[in-house]
Amino acid sequence: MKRLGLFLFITAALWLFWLVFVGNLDPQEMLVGAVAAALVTLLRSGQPCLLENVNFLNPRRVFMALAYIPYMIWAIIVANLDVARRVVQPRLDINPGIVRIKTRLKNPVARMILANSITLTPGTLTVEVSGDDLYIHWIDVHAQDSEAASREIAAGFEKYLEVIFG
Amino acid sequence: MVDRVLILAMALAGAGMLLALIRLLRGPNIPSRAVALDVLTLITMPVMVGLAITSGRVIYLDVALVYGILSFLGVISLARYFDQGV
Amino acid sequence: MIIVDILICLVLLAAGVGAMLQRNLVASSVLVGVVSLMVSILFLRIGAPDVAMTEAAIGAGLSTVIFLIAVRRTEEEEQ
Amino acid sequence: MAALDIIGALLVLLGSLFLFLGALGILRMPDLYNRMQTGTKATTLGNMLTLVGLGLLEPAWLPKICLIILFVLITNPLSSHALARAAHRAGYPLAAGSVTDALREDEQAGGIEPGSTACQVRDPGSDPQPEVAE
Repeated sequence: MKRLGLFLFITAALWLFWLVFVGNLDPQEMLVGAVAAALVTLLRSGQPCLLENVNFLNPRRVFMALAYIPYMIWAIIVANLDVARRVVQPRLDINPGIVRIKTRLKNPVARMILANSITLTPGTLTVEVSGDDLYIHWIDVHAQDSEAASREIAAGFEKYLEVIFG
Repeated sequence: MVDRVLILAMALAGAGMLLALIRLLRGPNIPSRAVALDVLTLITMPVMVGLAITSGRVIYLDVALVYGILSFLGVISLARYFDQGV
Repeated sequence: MIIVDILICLVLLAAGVGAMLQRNLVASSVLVGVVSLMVSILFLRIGAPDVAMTEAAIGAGLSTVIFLIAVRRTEEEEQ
Repeated sequence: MAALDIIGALLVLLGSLFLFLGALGILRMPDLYNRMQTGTKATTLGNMLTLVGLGLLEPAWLPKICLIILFVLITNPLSSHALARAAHRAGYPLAAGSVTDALREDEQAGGIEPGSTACQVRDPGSDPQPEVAE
């Protein structure tokens, strides 16, 4: 049952991609796209899938996953304005350094999304991942302590990702 | 009116390209040049889409799409060049 | 529109001259990638989207990788 | 329709301003990692704003433009993280005014595995200038 759900999810995602690429809603194109998407999903169904042990049917998780997108966009905009302010100032107001933060997330997909979110918000950049530790290059270090830095950089994202990936 | 704004925006992006190229020519080490290449590709995509809008042909969008898929290949291969050889 | 063309041609010329004068081979191959990127924009400007697509895929994506592999192999050979 | 056009044009202008600022940032910043911060991330927002604005000018093309934005959002952190990791492993130092480098300290303390030894950069900090063999 679970495998069938995963199969349908991946097929639907691939089919959606096909439709956007093709750009029209001709029934012939839609049929060919559905067949191609199902074939691709079947061909790779033997291999392990990253999404395998994630349950998306819980409505609370779906809600949090949808709420994560505007939160992410807001974080990107705020951080960008901050970095743009630093760039245009006549004297460079930067205070860079690499700090270590700890993450509570266990799921590998959740960790990947956390690292990519940290990289995508300007001002912080994931340099290395090792075990539970993430090494972050921070353009304005105001907390060298690992705990405080974790709270400041990662806590906002972790609050969402913990619920989404349980 | 909208056309003029588009041209102004594209000229601004082109000036950004010139600045990134200065870093690419001067850049003291190769990772800096790779960052400049990344910035150049990121600036190029909106310029391509802007050209598609001003000319009004939807096929121009596919060029930007293909470029968006393939653009990170160059930067990734530069990173692998440092890490363990291509 | 002519401003955009002039800016793109300036970037193209500077990148091409830089690729010739540059001593470092890796930096030079990156500059060649920039040249083919600008050429693909110019192809779009003169109305040849298919050529532009090929140029963007091959020139900016693939040829940088092949140049880097070649540089790496020659370095190994020299050492 | 006119309102949509005006909003789109404003977004395009704002986005191209961010693109310009990102390029200015990589020119001004002192070291590689800071350049990565301002360069690739500020241009990501510029890219998104410009593409959304262009999509508002031509609403029929919005799905394809959203696809381009999705690709940029997926590939950009990947490539900049790979570049930062490789550069740090190859031994490129942080700028002089940096506060702390926890990763370098932990590497030297033996806490995590040191950088790969397959690639020795001859002179970190500036390009190795090869002798010309004519």
